[in-house]
Amino acid sequence: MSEASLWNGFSAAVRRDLLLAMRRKSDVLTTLFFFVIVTSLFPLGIGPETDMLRRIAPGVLWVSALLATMLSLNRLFAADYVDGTLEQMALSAVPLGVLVAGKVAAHWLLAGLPLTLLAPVLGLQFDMAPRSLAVMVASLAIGTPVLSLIGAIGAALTLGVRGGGVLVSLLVLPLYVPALIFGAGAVEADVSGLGSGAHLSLLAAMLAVAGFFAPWATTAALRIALE
Amino acid sequence: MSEASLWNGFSAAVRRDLLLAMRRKSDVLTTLFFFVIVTSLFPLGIGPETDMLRRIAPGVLWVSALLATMLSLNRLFAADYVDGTLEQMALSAVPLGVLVAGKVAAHWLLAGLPLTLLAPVLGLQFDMAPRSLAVMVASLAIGTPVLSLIGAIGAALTLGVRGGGVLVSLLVLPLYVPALIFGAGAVEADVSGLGSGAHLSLLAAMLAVAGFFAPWATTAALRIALE
Amino acid sequence: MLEADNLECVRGDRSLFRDLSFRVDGGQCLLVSGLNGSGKTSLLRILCGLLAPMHGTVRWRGQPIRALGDAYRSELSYLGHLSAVKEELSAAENVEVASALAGRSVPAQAARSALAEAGLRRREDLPVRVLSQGQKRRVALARLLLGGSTLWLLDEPVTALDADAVKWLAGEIDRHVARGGVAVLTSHQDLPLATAPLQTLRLRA
Amino acid sequence: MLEADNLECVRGDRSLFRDLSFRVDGGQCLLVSGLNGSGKTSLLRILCGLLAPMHGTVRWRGQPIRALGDAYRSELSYLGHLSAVKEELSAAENVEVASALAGRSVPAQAARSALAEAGLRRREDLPVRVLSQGQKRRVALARLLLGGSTLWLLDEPVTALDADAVKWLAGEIDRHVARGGVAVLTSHQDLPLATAPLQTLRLRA
Amino acid sequence: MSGINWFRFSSPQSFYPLAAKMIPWFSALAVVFGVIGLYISFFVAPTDAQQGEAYRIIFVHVPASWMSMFLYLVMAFWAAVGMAMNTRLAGMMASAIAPTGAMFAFLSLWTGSLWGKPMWGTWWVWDARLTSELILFFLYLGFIALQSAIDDPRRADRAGALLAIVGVINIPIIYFSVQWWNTLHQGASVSLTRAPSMAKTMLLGMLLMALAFWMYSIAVSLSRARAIILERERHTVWVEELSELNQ
Amino acid sequence: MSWNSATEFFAMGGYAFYVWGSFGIAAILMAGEMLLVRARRRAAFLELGREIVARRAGGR
Ligand code: HEM
Ligand SMILES: Nc1ncnc2c1ncn2[C@@H]1O[C@H](COP(=O)(O)OP(=O)(O)OP(=O)(O)O)[C@@H](O)[C@H]1O
Ligand SMILES: Nc1ncnc2c1ncn2[C@@H]1O[C@H](COP(=O)(O)OP(=O)(O)OP(=O)(O)O)[C@@H](O)[C@H]1O
Ligand SMILES: [Mg+2]
Ligand SMILES: [Mg+2]
Repeated sequence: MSEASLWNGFSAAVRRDLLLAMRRKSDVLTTLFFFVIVTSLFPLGIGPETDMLRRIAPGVLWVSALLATMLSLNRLFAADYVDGTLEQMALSAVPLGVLVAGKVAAHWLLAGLPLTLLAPVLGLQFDMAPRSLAVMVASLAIGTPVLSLIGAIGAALTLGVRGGGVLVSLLVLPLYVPALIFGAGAVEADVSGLGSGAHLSLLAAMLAVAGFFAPWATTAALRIALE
Repeated sequence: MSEASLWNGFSAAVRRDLLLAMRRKSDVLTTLFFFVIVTSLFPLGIGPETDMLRRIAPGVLWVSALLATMLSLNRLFAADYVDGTLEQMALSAVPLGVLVAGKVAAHWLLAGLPLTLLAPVLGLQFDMAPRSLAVMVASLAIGTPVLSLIGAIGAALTLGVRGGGVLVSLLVLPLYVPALIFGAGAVEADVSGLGSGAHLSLLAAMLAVAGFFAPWATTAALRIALE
Repeated sequence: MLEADNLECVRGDRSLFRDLSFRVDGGQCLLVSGLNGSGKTSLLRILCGLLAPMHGTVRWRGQPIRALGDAYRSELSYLGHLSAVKEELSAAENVEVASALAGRSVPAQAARSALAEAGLRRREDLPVRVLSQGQKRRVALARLLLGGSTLWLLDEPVTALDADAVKWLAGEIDRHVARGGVAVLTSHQDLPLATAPLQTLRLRA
Repeated sequence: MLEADNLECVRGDRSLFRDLSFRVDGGQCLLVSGLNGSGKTSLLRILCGLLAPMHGTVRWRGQPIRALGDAYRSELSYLGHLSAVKEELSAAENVEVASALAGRSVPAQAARSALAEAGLRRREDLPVRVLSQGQKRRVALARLLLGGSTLWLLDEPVTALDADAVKWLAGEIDRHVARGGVAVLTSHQDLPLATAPLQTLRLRA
Repeated sequence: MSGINWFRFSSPQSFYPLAAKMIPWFSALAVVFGVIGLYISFFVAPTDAQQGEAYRIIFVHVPASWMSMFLYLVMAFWAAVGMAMNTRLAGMMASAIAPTGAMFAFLSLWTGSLWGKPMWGTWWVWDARLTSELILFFLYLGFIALQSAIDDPRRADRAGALLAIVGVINIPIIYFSVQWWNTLHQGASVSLTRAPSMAKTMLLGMLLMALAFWMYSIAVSLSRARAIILERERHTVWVEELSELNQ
Repeated sequence: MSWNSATEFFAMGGYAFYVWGSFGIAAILMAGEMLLVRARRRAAFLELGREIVARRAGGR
């Protein structure tokens, strides 16, 4: 298969998922709203002391972003599996891995990217300093693709499995832990004067590893699900 | 329809959902695991200082319980809708409202109840005092049925709607806020010596109202979804 | 028994049919035919009360079905494009559970023999998920037979069925009508029905 | 062109068929028949490589399909029990998008005319959700026709189709075979095919 | 060595009787090591100067922690073998090991907490080692939940294998990330000090207990594997003959 | 030997709950696991017997 047609397949997959998302706009918006609402629940559940809120802000924002991404995972493959589109993708002349990479990219564009852009606004609610906000955005920008990539494996593994929707969180959340630690840690390291560089570069290294392995593992999982 | 056969219909609905849950045991367990994992994510995001963790514990536990219940909502009606069972239930000789009440009861037995029982163990991880743990359990025991009842409305409203899975959280979370405030508030009130009685009785009042209205509203929403 | 009075159905912005009236009595069978998209499914859903018609009324034993409510539903069985079987449960459990939910519990033995009649002997305890397309449809049909209801509304019941099963189903419909029941069917295939009073209603889009 | 060599298929713990061998050449059509659950769907999924057979090999132009991979898939179109249409997209978008994903983009005009041929003229821009069961199936068939592939694997393609559509589809299959293509079909209904070299394979459970 | 046809044992049919022969040996070894280990733990090892008798928990805690990590590697190894060579037995071994591994992970958490309460005054702290053990426990549970959610054994094996392999890549990442996360906040807030003289008996006791746990794990996984073989191969002729022998 | 009496041994220097709680749960879990495995094997055999009987009766 030529490189051009691989690229065509990739972009066809991205464009298709974006088109579908345009049709069900609520899908994208609700991921965002979920993020907003969960972060806002914390001050309600914990109480309004600014001091404490500022300290827990990076953690809360990251955990919420992580949960929001995770919740949107089940729309990654489930619908395509149920209506037979995934079967057709597996039978496409374009290698399945390329189409999967396209779908994951679209997922990030629709979930991770908007979350990253929205995070600073929510950070203000917690009275975070501008500098911390910048670090926060950087860590989310590098970290959310990792979440999409790893999440795709979990979503593929639980396809057509009983109770898949919640099972995916069980599989994926433990794997998300390093991203969470370095992501939220980056902000705290910056606040405590240690500099966020080390955390961010570890996050970037994780992105590289995930970008390399995850599409492969996801494809393998999809083929298993289709048997 | 006689009272006995109403009761039969109700218990048939409960038993059926319990049977289905037995078949996919992982379903019930994963709601629990989700609860456990989410509560454990917070210390990872926020940091390990016992002092701070103890203070945010009630909020974190309640938010996690709320999220776990909410995530299990989409298994309440979605599967029955997709495979046509809901249609058949709407055409049953038993009034739909009774069947719906049965399904909501089963949902609580499978989600809210286990969460309530598990909460004290997780509370220990946050180093909560035994007395706070008791109040926590009481507040969850009264509060989780409210979550199931209100959640059912949201689940019914988003049936067959594009992107329902995430939309439901958008609809339901705002309605959950009062339960969260009083539930997590009860523990804090107790710690600060104000006594948790007032909070708990407000929660109980909410349960009464929800128990009265929610099945009716859910039934109406289901009929709309089936048109 | 079942009367449709001046029904009009609008889906989206198109009117599928209007001024549609008919009457099917006990011991009769109505076959609704028409091209794809002519409104057969919509009509059946109106007849069972899932869909509200734009105009007109459906009557059962002379009374509007809206007024009858549960009383009407307790006499009716509907089989749609969706089979309403739970993939996780075994075939036998499916039939039992569905009957209980419909408010007509049946003993386990009855469920098993209905399944055996539907050609699923020795597959009663397999989870439905592993059954083939036609076998799933047979589970739904077994449930129908057990209902013991007077009015059958069947939307393309023979989908995915093999020739033997089609013949068996036609026989069951015959017996139901002979017993004084009412059946309303849609189908794109010919059904080998032997019942005498067969009306045909042709919808055109 | 397409050869099956000593295939055995095991589902769960039952062997559906074993030592199954056949060969279909260009310009031929193979009709797989059998009762519900006899393994027709499983056979078709093995032929397209979605399911691995327990034993045996499938060959295309003399080579095992596992080895051919994408090269094989670029010559094949499969239509299963599931239609693979997106309910949110319009019929036209469905066809375009599916072709692009299959690695064979088509111009918008071609998609629309294929839909028109499939009897969906003036419904090209409706979301598929509001189409009737048969109309949804036609969208899937339109996609098939555009593929331009040599091997058609169709699992009960006439499900939900009305008589006119069945006739049209049979004509399309005839033309495909006449062009030198290969078609493997399953169906419980009779298909009015005119193609001369029609083999029939009967699976028995 | 080369005389033995190892491949032969990769079929469930020949593995089944072989395992039956091996189980008593490993069980006996487990008992022997266990008895000596317990003797050393309770009667040879002296009382710790700072921790009193509470430190004796170490003789079950550390071996359990070791086993929980080691068994994950073994499980992932079998999973990978199953994926690569497509042998049924490897998948069965992986599923046979998982519950035992989860059990040891739970045991490590439980005994660790019971140790922490008298030593640190709390049941749990979010320390790096504890946290990563907790995550390991979740990984086991995920594996078990995934497999039990899939009916078709072939599919369950392959899906589980993929998850186990992904998990094994992640374990070092998780381990180091947690360590990093934690050391940033607090230094070594807790450290176990022990007299050097007792280090040797302690190490010996721990090793013996670890050996006992190891032998136990082998025995119990083998017999679980036998049960799984019976469940999965029940339609083969050899199992049918086997059950006749048993009746 | 550091123990003077059985009571002293069981008291574990005041840490009885923690020490015996650890060793006890270890013993219980392992014994329980062995019982579960055995039950699983038994169940597999029972199922097998039932199926063989059914197979013989039903022909195949
Ligand atoms: C829930 C709580 C705990 C968990 C999950 C846990 C987990 C672990 C793990 C995984 C290991 C093996 C690590 C390795 O070999 O490198 C270990 C070893 C050890 N743990 Fe714990 N632990 C817990 C609590 C405690 C407590 C409270 C203490 C002491 C006060 C303790 C003392 C030790 C010691 C001394 C070792 C041996 C270290 C070595 O051999 O290098 N642990 N624990
Ligand atoms: N919400 C809607 N908006 C626009 N058109 C709709 C809507 N819902 C249904 N339709 C149209 O109504 C028509 C009737 O659909 P229906 O399912 O009743 O047909 P049918 O006779 O059962 O067809 P089939 O034989 O294919 O099952 C179809 O043409 C469909 O496109
Ligand atoms: N995982 C499984 N476990 C046990 N049996 C299975 C499994 N998967 C499929 N089967 C069985 O395999 C048989 C073949 O199914 P298949 O879908 O191939 O049949 P088919 O010929 O296409 O039938 P239909 O005409 O009803 O579509 C069925 O009897 C089914 O019960
Ligand atoms: Mg229809
Ligand atoms: Mg089939």
